Amino acid sequence: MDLIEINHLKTYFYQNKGFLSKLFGEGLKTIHAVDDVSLTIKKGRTFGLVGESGCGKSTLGQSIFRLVKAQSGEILFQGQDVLQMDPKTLMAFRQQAQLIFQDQYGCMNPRMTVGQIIAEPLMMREKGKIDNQSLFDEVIRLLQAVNLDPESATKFPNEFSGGQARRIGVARAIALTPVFIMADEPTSGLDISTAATILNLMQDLQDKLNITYLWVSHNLNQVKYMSDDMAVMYLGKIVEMGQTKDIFREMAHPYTKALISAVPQVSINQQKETIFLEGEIPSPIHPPSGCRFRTRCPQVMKRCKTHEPALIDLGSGHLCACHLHTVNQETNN
Amino acid sequence: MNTTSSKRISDQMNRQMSLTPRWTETLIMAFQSVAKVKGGLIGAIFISVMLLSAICAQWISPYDPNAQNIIQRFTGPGTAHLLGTDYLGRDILSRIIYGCRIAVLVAFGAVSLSSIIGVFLGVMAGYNEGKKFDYFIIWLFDIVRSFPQIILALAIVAVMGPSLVNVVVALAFTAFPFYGRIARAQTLSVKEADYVKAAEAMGQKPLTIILRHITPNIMAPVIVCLGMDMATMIIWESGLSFLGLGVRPPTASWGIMLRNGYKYIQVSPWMILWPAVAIALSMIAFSLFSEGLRVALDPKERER
Amino acid sequence: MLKYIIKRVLWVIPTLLGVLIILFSLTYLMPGDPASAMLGPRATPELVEELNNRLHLNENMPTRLGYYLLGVVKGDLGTSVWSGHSVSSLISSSLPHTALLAVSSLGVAAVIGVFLGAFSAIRQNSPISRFVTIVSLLGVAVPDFVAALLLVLLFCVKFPILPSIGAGTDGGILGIATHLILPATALGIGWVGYLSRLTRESMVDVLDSDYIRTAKAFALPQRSIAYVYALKNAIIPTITVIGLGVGKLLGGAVFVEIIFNRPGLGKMIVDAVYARDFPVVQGGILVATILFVLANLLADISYGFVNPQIQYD
Amino acid sequence: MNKENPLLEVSNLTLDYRLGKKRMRALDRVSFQLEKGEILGVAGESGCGKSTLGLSIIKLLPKIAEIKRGEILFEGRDLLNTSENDMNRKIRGQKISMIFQNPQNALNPVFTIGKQMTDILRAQSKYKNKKMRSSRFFRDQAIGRLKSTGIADPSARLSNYPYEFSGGMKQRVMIGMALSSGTSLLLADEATTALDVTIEAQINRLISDLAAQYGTSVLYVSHNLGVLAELADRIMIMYAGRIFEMGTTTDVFDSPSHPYSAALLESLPSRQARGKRLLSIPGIVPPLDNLPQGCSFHPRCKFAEDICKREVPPLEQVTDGHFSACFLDNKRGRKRLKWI
Amino acid sequence: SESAGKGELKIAMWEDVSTFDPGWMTSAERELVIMSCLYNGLVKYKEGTWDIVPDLAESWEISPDGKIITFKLRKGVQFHKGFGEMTAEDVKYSYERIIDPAVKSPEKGQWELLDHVDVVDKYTAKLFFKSKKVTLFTSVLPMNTGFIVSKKAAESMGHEKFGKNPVGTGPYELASWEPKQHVKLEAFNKYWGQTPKINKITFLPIVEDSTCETALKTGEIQVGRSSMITFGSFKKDSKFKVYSKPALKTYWLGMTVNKPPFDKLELRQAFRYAVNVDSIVEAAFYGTAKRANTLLPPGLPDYWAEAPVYKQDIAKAKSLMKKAGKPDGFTVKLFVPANDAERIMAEVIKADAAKAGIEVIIEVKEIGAFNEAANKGQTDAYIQFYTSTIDPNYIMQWFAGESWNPSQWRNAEFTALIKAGASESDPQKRNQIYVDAQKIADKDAWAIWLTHGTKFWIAQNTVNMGSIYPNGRLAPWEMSFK
Ligand SMILES: Nc1ncnc2c1ncn2[C@@H]1O[C@H](COP(=O)(O)OP(=O)(O)OP(=O)(O)O)[C@@H](O)[C@H]1O
Ligand SMILES: Nc1ncnc2c1ncn2[C@@H]1O[C@H](COP(=O)(O)OP(=O)(O)OP(=O)(O)O)[C@@H](O)[C@H]1O
Ligand SMILES: [Mg+2]
Ligand SMILES: [Mg+2]
Repeated sequence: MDLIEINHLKTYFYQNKGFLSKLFGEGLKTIHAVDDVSLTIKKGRTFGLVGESGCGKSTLGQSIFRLVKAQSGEILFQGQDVLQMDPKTLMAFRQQAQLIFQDQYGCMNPRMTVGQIIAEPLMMREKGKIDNQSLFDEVIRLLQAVNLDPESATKFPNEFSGGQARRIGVARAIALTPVFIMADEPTSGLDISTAATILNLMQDLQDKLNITYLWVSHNLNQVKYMSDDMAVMYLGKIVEMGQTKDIFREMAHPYTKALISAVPQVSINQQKETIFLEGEIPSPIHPPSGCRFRTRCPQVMKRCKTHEPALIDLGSGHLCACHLHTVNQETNN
Repeated sequence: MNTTSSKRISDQMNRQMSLTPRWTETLIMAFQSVAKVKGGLIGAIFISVMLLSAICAQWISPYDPNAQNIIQRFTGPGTAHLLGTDYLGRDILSRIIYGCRIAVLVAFGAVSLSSIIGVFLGVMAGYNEGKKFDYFIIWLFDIVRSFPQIILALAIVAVMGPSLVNVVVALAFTAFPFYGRIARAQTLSVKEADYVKAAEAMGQKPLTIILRHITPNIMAPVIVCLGMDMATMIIWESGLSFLGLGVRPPTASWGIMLRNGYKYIQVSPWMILWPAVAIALSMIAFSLFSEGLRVALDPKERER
Repeated sequence: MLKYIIKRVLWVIPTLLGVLIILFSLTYLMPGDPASAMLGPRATPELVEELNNRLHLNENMPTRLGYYLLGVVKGDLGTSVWSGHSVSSLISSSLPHTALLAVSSLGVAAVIGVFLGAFSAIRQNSPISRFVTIVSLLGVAVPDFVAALLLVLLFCVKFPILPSIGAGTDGGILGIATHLILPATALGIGWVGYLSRLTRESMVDVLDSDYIRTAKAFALPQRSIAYVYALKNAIIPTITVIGLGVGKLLGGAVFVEIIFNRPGLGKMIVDAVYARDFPVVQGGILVATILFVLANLLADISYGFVNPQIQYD
Repeated sequence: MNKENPLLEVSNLTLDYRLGKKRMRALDRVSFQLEKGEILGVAGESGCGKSTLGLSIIKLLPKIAEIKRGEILFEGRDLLNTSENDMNRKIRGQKISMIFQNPQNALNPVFTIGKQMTDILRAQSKYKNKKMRSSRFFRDQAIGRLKSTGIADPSARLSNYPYEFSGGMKQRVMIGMALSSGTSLLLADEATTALDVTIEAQINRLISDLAAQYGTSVLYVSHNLGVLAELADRIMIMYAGRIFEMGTTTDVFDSPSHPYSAALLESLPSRQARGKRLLSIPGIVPPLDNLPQGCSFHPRCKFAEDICKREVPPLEQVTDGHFSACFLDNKRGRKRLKWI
Repeated sequence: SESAGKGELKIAMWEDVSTFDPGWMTSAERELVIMSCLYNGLVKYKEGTWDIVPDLAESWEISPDGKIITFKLRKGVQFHKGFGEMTAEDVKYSYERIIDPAVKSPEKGQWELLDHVDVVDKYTAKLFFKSKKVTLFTSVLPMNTGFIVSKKAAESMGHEKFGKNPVGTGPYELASWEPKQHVKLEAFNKYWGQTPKINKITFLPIVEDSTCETALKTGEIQVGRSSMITFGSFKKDSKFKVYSKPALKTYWLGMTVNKPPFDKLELRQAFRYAVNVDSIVEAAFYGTAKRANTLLPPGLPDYWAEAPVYKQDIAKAKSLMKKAGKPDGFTVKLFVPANDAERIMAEVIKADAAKAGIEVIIEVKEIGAFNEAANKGQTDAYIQFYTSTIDPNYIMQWFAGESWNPSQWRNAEFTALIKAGASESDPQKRNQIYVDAQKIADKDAWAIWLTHGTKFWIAQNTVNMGSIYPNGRLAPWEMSFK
């Protein structure tokens, strides 16, 4: 069953929005952060989203919550379009869906105690119906659920280590027992061992509460480990999507290949050929014409410059947007 | 977990759980941390003394500040009058103490008035970045900031007439855009912070977000600015009074005392010295204090 | 960069428009009838009438504002109610004195302050460093007009060795210079302290920064690290402060000019305030404000040159 | 390789940071050698002293750092007793280069990339051959450096300011400056953390080329064990200021001898099948100003015994060239250690 | 310190001049000294006295009814700046323009009795009056509106320009005027009388007394003033010489009689008993001035020498207050101009009045605001001074009229007396009239007379000050360096 279905989502950012720039008619610089993305996330499963820094992963995730304004498209959550929701429904949706932010400290108000931070969503939902004692009990329960000391409730975020702070973020996210959580690089900036704790915790929660995850990361190993389905993004577009095991077994897109080949492996016995990509990552303000990856693609062809490849099914839901495959299909037909 | 510690945490949380931002605690913490900074303590003590003499002027000053004794005018420092008397035979020490009251009144009055208005407008503008309201507020700030501050204050007092209230209003008017600018700039960065997004993602209302999440987090630089501004306001009150455009005589104000000292500079130079010393001490106090505040509130500095 | 400058300059126009509106509305704050307030008690009804006509005081508010703006644009700031001189002629005779005072005090203070600050940051714990601490404390403790009074007390009353009044325009260069010493010192001493402390602080920060560590790691010459690589960064906050400082300086000039009976802009404004000569007050403040705005503009532009990462909006 | 005369020999380096009354022991009796052309990978949890080690070699420690004892011999010269002047003229930027951890602030924000690069190149050549060269010469050289790190259109980029570069590009500028063929020791402190995997791979290839072609030795700090596995000849695992394990990459990664290294490797998701639990070491890294008695890892160690709580285990050779600081090793012999 | 060359004398004045056109002059204190350097009238006060002697007129003839006066003018008198010889045309022009309604001179009142001036010949002018102007010779002709301006210059320039470029016949001509900075005069080399000994005189506007004192000490000016208190120290200093004269002015505390509380005579009297005038004057004038007991200054012929001297008497004040139904005291708003002497007096008055249970609220106003407020009777009480001429009518007329009468005190009897006095030329009768008027004012108790002040100058003893008029006005053309 699909929990979330995203259709043709576009999210742009505008630079130069100041008064004088407007007066000057300086062209608005448009950052095509998410450009025509469609995907579906199945209930109870983990959907991995990988891609280079700045390719629009976080933006995609935040668009789902309407934290950034989407340009067009639709985001169906249990069949309802998030982008069209009235404030009340939006609030109800936001209680069922939660966010774990990329920056574990930045997402906590530094002037609130951890207790307040975790209690905030509860108080929001109950609006005075809850008395302090049960609120307190609930906070303690949540802290214990993420393996934190109850004493933590009275401390401030900056008194915690990175891993602990991240766990507070998790506790807040699960406070309202959401059905969906977007985890935005939940292990970035953490030590290997601490990261492992978080991964274990998140898996446990999924097992217990049947939560659906949108797992954003640029660590392919982690996505391989965590996710059932995954998508690879490049410069605001999805270039490959499908079941994780399919993709790691049979990478279809040259970018995916390069990405996976570049992932360092600790087991040194495993011989591998790293594909080196030449050239700069193009700017999302002026993305290249045709296929966006063509400027760095080792297998670039003539038509890549003029035609934008569409996502096509290579069988069993393994999608890829590359002319190498469109050509194959055309010849097949 | 044993019950006593559970009770303790629960109590502590109960206190912290209230929805209002923790202003008082933040303030107390700020003062505590100021005291830890080198010099900050001295500043804090000085300011406490000033506040004390402002509040308790009637009990601690040896004489009525307006009691005249023409016979005894222009006496130098001595046992009867510790700092001497002025041109009407009034006790200078008592007048300095009462002048402290004016200085403190003006400083706190003008600074709180201007910071409240400035922060309010600044936060509102920042939160509505890019809208017409924002542009209007920026414009307003820039206009008022274009004037040399004291000259604008002088003009306002000149048209409204010199009085304590008018001085406070005029000084506050010249200073509010500075708070507004700080508040707006801070708001712009704070409102992009993930914790604001997190609150939004939870479905918090804009007003709650402004009060709970934005305002408390923009206050650090505002508070630092408050400290420095108090000093400035004291100087300007004295300056305006010196020009005869401040509080009205015979009210004891350091500026008026300076003016009188200047008039009798040939006969009785110490008359100029005492208010100058009072101003200098309060300047040092406030600058030490605000320096302490700055260090205490700046996490980067605290690490040093 | 050019775009930044143009934007920055253009922004001055609406700002100045607002300044004019505020100055204009000041007359509305005045209690009572402005004409008789300006003319004083001896005013005959005819005189009041005449002044009302001359200043368009009988018109409605927008029309008056229109007349006022039109006049300013044409460079006509009105005439002094008191002496009948055109305000612009009064300003042009007083402005040079203030400008000279401002430039000599702030300019000298800036050069000395930045040098002292940078030097004491590089040689921490040297005598210069202690000197800077003392000067900056003094500068904080003694506001300019108090400093002016103390200087008068010391150099004109106790030891009358320096001139106490006027601008010394009769005495040639030497006269002008001797008449500048005390007022410029009164205005400048605080700035030396403030700027040296500011420069020292930011210099210490900069010297501690990662990019200076980079420069050291690649063994750039010591001197060029200190005086080229570090100073350019350290001077950035100083520039803004100097720009803003012009406003404070013009304010301070009011007091210093009064105390030293120096026929500058500040004294002109205050005298006019005493005499309720409102066209002069308005004109004087307008010019002071324009000066301040220009100084800020200049500071911002040079700031833009020093700090490339600037965007104006 | 000349075993008797290593390029760099650090022995018993012990260093404190003084913070008020606190004394934080950031390095504790660190000893190791680095051969010519060798890449030594340094790994360990955040805050264990990796950067401090690099900074003490190039002698750019912050003021509050205080070297308590130890020796750093570089090409036989005692660096700790080399004057600042000599460091500048002969060592820094000439023989030893460093890529700093945080690229965000490593470039001066108010000068163009070109000016900063040419200034550095000029300083280098001034000390090297004393011959005055034209600005053009340095410019071309700078362009070459940028190109080698994969920055597109380098000549146009020279007139950019640092803020116009992304974090990764700044990092590459730094790398470009440090990767000079004359350098005999490169200290790379998390040189590629700001970069994307694809570019990271490219840079790492450059570094290994340098070592292979010019015999540059590299001290390569990273917490990405995968990168180290691919790049380094030898690995050094640090914990709370101490070296816990050191040996060839194969030795350390295939048969870790110290419980800490073993645990680290087992927490990597790449080694686990989907769904299987990852190892996470309980507890946290102890604060450096308050280290536990004995082995600093013992409170978190599954295998800790009484002796671990009392005595500090010395760094001892387990097998040839494979060192470990654990009392267990002696008992266990050469078997691969498994945590779970 | 710098010392001016032999040829240049620097004199401090209070404020800048507003205009050099004598028909528009607004402040006698400030400008008359400079004006009399630039202009001559038909007659003048002999230096150092109030005696009227010929100036531009060599002689004159008065018709028996006093309505027609014929002046014979001095020949060969040259105007400054090459504007030619002074003739009867200039006399006609100078006086007639003041009464010309189109010209709107603020000093029109001085000449309102003038009908017209006839030019008999080049050196003879005939003045026709509607009725006899008694004070013509004593306070009009030798004063500002009596000065002769060059018709040619004034007509061609217009009032505004002429005000900045005066053309008179006086011993000095204007060299330069930098507003707010200085007025420079230079000896007029074609002056008909004796050429002054000092070639250049600079008048510097110095607002603050203490600035002036400092400038005297540093030698930046040679002639100046000081505050009363510092006066003593100059007196002792051998480098300076001090010249003092009783001033011809009156300070008083006025009470607004047309509204509470001072609409009650008893309360006005109570207030008069509540204050101690002697200590007030002592505080403000440091013993340099005497108390006043009536409106007119003692130097005037019509001075009321037997005026009652009110001493402080709190008991009496309280009983008066009880009678008026205010036994517990009342509140008085006292407006004071922002001058030192007045301010000090107000502060002492406040303290005195408190003893009788009267609360005084002092409001210090800048002079413009003060005048406006006081003139509209907006205040309960005020402190002010008016300057007098030697003609008592000049100072007394204001209390008989509508304008400049801040106490709003109107007394028909008083008004009638003042009117009568203005046209009475018999000194005996005049004296009776004015003393009676002063008695009425005293009876109504609308004022507490405070002092007449003093006027003094401090000069470096290198300067020979020449004559000084009885009211302290200088005659710079008689000055010289020793
Ligand atoms: N608030 C914003 N305003 C303007 N541009 C933005 C904003 N947020 C993101 N962008 C731009 O949109 C693009 C996508 O950013 P996004 O944060 O989604 O990337 P990401 O894939 O999450 O990268 P990372 O891995 O570094 O987190 C980037 O070019 C970024 O600069
Ligand atoms: N300038 C400094 N002042 C005080 N303490 C410092 C300073 N630099 C480093 N330390 C402390 O010394 C210890 C070692 O720091 P170091 O930077 O060498 O760690 P690291 O291994 O490089 O960590 P990371 O992986 O986070 O870069 C840390 O605990 C750190 O807190
Ligand atoms: Mg992201
Ligand atoms: Mg590090």
